[in-house]
Formats: sequence, structure tokens, C-alpha cells
Amino acid sequence: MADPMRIRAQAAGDKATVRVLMSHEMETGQRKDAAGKIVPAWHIQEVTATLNGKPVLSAEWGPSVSKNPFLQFVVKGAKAGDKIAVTWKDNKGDSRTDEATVA
Amino acid sequence: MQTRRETLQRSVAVAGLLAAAGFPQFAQAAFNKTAFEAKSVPDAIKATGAATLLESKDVILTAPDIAENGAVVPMGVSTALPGVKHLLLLVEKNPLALVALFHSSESLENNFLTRAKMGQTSDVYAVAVMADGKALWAKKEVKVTLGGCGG
Amino acid sequence: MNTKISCVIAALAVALMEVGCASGPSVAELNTLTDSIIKASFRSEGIAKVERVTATDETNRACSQADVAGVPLDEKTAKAIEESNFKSIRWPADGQFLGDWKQGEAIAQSGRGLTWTDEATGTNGGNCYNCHQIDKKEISYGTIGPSLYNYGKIRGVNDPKSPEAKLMVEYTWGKIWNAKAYNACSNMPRAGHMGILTEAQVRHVVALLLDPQSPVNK
Amino acid sequence: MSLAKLTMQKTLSLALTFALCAGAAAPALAQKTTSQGIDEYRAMLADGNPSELFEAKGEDLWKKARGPKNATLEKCDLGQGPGVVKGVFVTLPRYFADTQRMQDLESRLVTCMETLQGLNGAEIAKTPFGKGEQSNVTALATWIASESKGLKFNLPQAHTQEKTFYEVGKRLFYQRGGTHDFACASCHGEEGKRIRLQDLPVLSQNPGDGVGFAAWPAYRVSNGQMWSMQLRLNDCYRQQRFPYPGFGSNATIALSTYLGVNAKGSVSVAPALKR
Repeated sequence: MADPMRIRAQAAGDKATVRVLMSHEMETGQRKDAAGKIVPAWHIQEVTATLNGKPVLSAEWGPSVSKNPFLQFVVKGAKAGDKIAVTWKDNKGDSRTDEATVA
Repeated sequence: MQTRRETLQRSVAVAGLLAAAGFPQFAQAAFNKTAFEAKSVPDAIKATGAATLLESKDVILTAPDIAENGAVVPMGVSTALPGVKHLLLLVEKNPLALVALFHSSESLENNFLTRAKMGQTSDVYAVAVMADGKALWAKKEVKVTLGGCGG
Repeated sequence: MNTKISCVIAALAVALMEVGCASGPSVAELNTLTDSIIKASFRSEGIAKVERVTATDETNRACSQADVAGVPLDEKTAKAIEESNFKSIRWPADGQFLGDWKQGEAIAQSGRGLTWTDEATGTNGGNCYNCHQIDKKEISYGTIGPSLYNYGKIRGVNDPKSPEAKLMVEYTWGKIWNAKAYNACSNMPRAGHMGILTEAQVRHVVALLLDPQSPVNK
Repeated sequence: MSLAKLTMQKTLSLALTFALCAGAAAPALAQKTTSQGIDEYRAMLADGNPSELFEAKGEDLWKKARGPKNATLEKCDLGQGPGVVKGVFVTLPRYFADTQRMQDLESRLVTCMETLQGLNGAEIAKTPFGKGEQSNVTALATWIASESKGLKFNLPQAHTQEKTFYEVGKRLFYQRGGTHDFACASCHGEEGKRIRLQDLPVLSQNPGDGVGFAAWPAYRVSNGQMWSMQLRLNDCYRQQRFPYPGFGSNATIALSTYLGVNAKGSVSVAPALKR
């Protein structure tokens, strides 16, 4: 079961910088285990975000993104008190959504 | 965790919202398998819908000169140009070149930062795929060093 | 104070005779206590047997104690340690000191082997770059030991097979085989003596340092 | 290279990657030394330390009723009284009267998990790092350490056992052994040394704010794992080619006491980000 994300959203002027840390193995599918068997790829495939429920971000990731991924993006028109929700979905169909308030 | 059910419900709700909001790219959120399975930088870029590749100083790649560890290499792509469809980050010498694809949106600046794995010293590419089918790119070599005791 | 100490000792289950120390345990008591804590704390795991710390040799014991005291070994003890380590050096059976510098470079790069997560059958590395600069092309090198770049060149070894080079070739072999033969409490491992590298591997590392074709001497 | 330089300057003008400023401002990027390059790399990673993920998990675990006794850890006494979390990290290891032994943060947490929650402490101690309850101990330690961020180390040295353990720790620090004759001091005993490209703190004295003992637990970039002090010491011993030090064993606690007392006055930055 996926652990929670850490989301920090900091408003400055008429925009907010959002920094997200996600808890995920991001297995490449290139690595072999002790027995020499390929460990199958297991990685976040889609990342989306909303500002007060309105979709703002859509991204696609491959297995090269680092373990426990970090993402930073800048939302226009976001101000303190607004809600930013981030969702990831991995190639096994697991997903997780967390929300933060813009500071 | 007690948040599990909550999370699922919220995910469903978000998906609904995405579909309702009339953002086709969000509603499908289709994973571009061809692009992410491409072995080379040009193949990956072309698979995201670009016809011509052009070097451009208007596309900004943020990456260190040297990475202490290839497991985590910070890299970012940004541009102030109008008419961007999506932005890409790629590592030339990774088995699969494409790292991340960010769809451009009215609500966002075209500016994304993430971290990627690099198997070895390689050129890193930042690409802006434009609405007119051009792919504008910038590249930089990032040195990956051997660290620790090697044991 | 005495009861306090016996309390400590009882709690740690250390069998120490009662001694009249006025201000905490004596050096000897602390040493004994440390030994017993080591015995109770470490266990064998994989190829890393507990004797690696419970039964260290005289060289390590003397040097550790000197380090704790912050006083270098006295000259006589140091000499004796160096002599006994020198005697343990195994010289190449066939008289061949130099191998293939390319293989030597690979050995110098590798830090693998002999930990509790390693297999007994694996090939050990020399760990050389962890502490030394060697080939100038490798920027990721340590500084615990001196730079070995131009090792042979600086020492005037133009032809390692020549009689003039003999002493330096032998010293290089000996130093890699057992560094403590030349400096009792050197930080450098005893690669041959402790079975870290094989005779063939030592040959390759000697070549890396002394072969005029090696990038070390370019 | 000139393109890279341009790129950097553009980035600067966008003022988005403040961490890069120092590097980009220098006119001759190509002349940057390796260590400057590494510093720049580290600065880029400083914002967004994945250890935050483990802090969140640890805080959650502290406040959650768990184990056979279905209790939280909120009554756990880490040395400053039941439930006190702020400031305890910089005072450990210390002597605990109830267990009559020296304990570090992790072994103390296991005591609390046993007494308060009814979990099996011996089982936890035997569990490999990163697995089961052991990964929970690491997360808890990460959160508790984060609650002392910015505070100065000040381990108590009043009790006889605290003094004795310092002395034993010192002996362990200089203990040469294993197949390579390595002691802790082989790498951490001299100023200005490094292994490969990693600078080595001198741990026989105060290494300064946020260095050495004052940096762990830390997120390890190389393997994406959260490392507690117990795991840090465990892996040092592995690389020293020593046998296996038991989790929470007196050797690890004595060594921690030595390092912690030496760090007196240094500011804790744990949980840090490490190679």
C-alpha cells in the first residue's frame, strides 16, 4: 500500500510553486535480483494535479524517474488557501491522491 | 492505512472531474507506450508527435555538470515560448531514453523539475514539442561519478 | 564510587575482580570491558566470521592501543612488528613481479569482496582508488593515501626488468603484499598477507604502478 | 559547453533554480572543479529531501494505536519524560534507569514498542533493516530526529555508565580488525581526507554542525533508502569487513555515545540527504 505524498505549495505573486515527493520504488525493469531474474518494471506512469478541483497538470513518466520521485511545477493564478491535489497512478494500477493547501 | 478508502474515492472523483472539465489529454491520460519504449532520443521525440528536430536556445535545460550519484540526477525543462504542446526530458545513454513527458497547460508555466536515474555519463536533453510539429531541444553532458567504497 | 562501578559491571555482566579505583574504571578494566562488549555484540554473518574482531593479530592490537592512547608505538615495538610482517611477505614463486596493467587498473577500481554480503567465491577488488589517485583520467579518487600518479616515473623506473629497478620493484610488491612491513601502523590493508588479493592480482597492480606503458606513468 | 552556459544563464534569469546561481554566475563554467560541481549537485537536491516521506510516516506511527496492547507511543519516555519528543534526539544515547542500561534512540523506541504496545522487542531487533517493524523503527527515529533539527548536541555524561560507554566507544573507534585492518579511525581520524569523492569527517573530535553524528538518520540517494544511525554504523562495519554488529548491541551504543559526546555543541541537521 502506498505511503502518503508530501506536497508543499508556496505562493509568490500570482503563481505558486508546487513541490511534491512521492513514495514509490520506481523499479526500472532492467535490474536483476539475487537469483539473476529480471525484476519487472514498476513505476509511476501518470501524474495529474488539480487546483481547487480544476485539472492543471498532466504528465507521463517512464521508469527512469528516480525512486521516491520529486516533482516541481508552477501553477498560474494560485494563491494562499487554494487547494492543490496531486494524483499518481503506476503501471500496476495502484494510485494515490494527496492534497495540500497553498501557503 | 485509514486513508486508503478515502484515497480511492478521491481518485475516482478526480478522474471524473478531469473528464468533465473537457481536457481530452487529461481524461484519457493515455500513457505513450511507444515513446517511453523508444531506445534513442530522436525515436522517442518523434513518437510524441514531432516531425522536425531543431536545436534551440529558447529551451532551457537545468542539470548539474556532475552527479555524485547516477541514481538521483536533478533535471528540469522550461521555456518561455508560446505554442508548446508538451515538454520532454531524455537521457541519451539510458536503455530507454525518455524520462518524463509534461503536457503543456494554460494553468501552468512551462517549467518542470524532476530527478532521474542515469546509468552512466551521458547527454541529457530538454525538448519542447511545439503545436506546429517542431521539436526544439537543448542538451548538456552530465558526468556520473563513482562514489563510496564501491563495495 | 566502588559500588557504582560494580553496578556498571554487574549490569554488563562482566566478570571483573573488584579493584580499588577511585575515579572510574582503570585503563585495563576498560580494555577488558571493551573486549567483552565486542564478544557480546558481534556475530558471524556469511563469510565475515566473528574472529575477525575477537581474534585480531598482534599488529592490530598494538596499533589500536597506541591510537587510543594517542601515542605512537615506541620504536622497538614498531620495528618488531615491521620485521614480523616483512617475514610474512610471499615473493612471486616464478620471479615474475609484473603482470598486466590493464587488469591492475580493474583491480584498483574495484572495492568488492570480503564483506558479509559477499560470496566466498567472488573476485576481490583492491580498493585502491578509495584512498589513492592513480590514473589521472579517474577523477573519483580518495586522498587517505598519497597520490600514485607517475609512481614509477617519479621513482626513475624506466625498465622494470632492469637491475636498477629491482629494489623498487620488490618494495612495490612488498608494500602491496604487506604494508605493515614498512610502516607498523599504516592505514593500508595487507592485500597479500590477509588474502585480499591473489598473487596474480598483486602482479597486475604492480604493473599498473610500474609498467612504463601504464597510464600511471604517462 | 557554450550552450550549457547559455542555458544556465537563461535559467538564472528565470530565477527558478536558485540553487544553481553560484555556479552559473561564474564566468568559466568549464573550469569548475569537480568538488564545486558536486557541491552544485548537492545544492540542487537539498530542496525536496525524500526523508520527509519517512518523517510523515514516523509521526503517524507514533500517534497510532498498534500492537497487541493497541496503544500509541505517545507515553514513550525517550529521556525527558513520557511523550516528550522535541529535543530528545540531541541527548541520546543516555542511561535509562528503568531498563538499567545505555540506550540510543532506536533501542529505546524498541523498548517502548515492547512495553507500551506489546510488540516483541527481540523479534524487532532480529528483523533486517528496511523490513517489517524495523522499517517502522527507522521512520519513527527519522521523525523524532526531525523534531530536534537546529538544536545542539548535548549528551549527558553524569552517570558512570555514560562515561564508561564513552571510553568503550573510543576503544571501538580505534579498533582495527577485519581482513583489511580497518578501524573507524582509518577513514575518520584525519583532517581533509576523502574516500573517492566523499569528504570524510573527523569523528574523534567535533566535526561541526550537521556533520557525522549530527546528520543521521539520512536519506541515501544511492539506494533510495532511509538510513538510521544503527544502519549507518552497521554498514560502516560491513565495509570495514567486520563481522555483524547486533541491532542495538552495546558496541553500537558505546560507539554512538563516543560520536555523540564528541559532537557536543554541534547543530543537528538530521534527517539529512546523503550520497
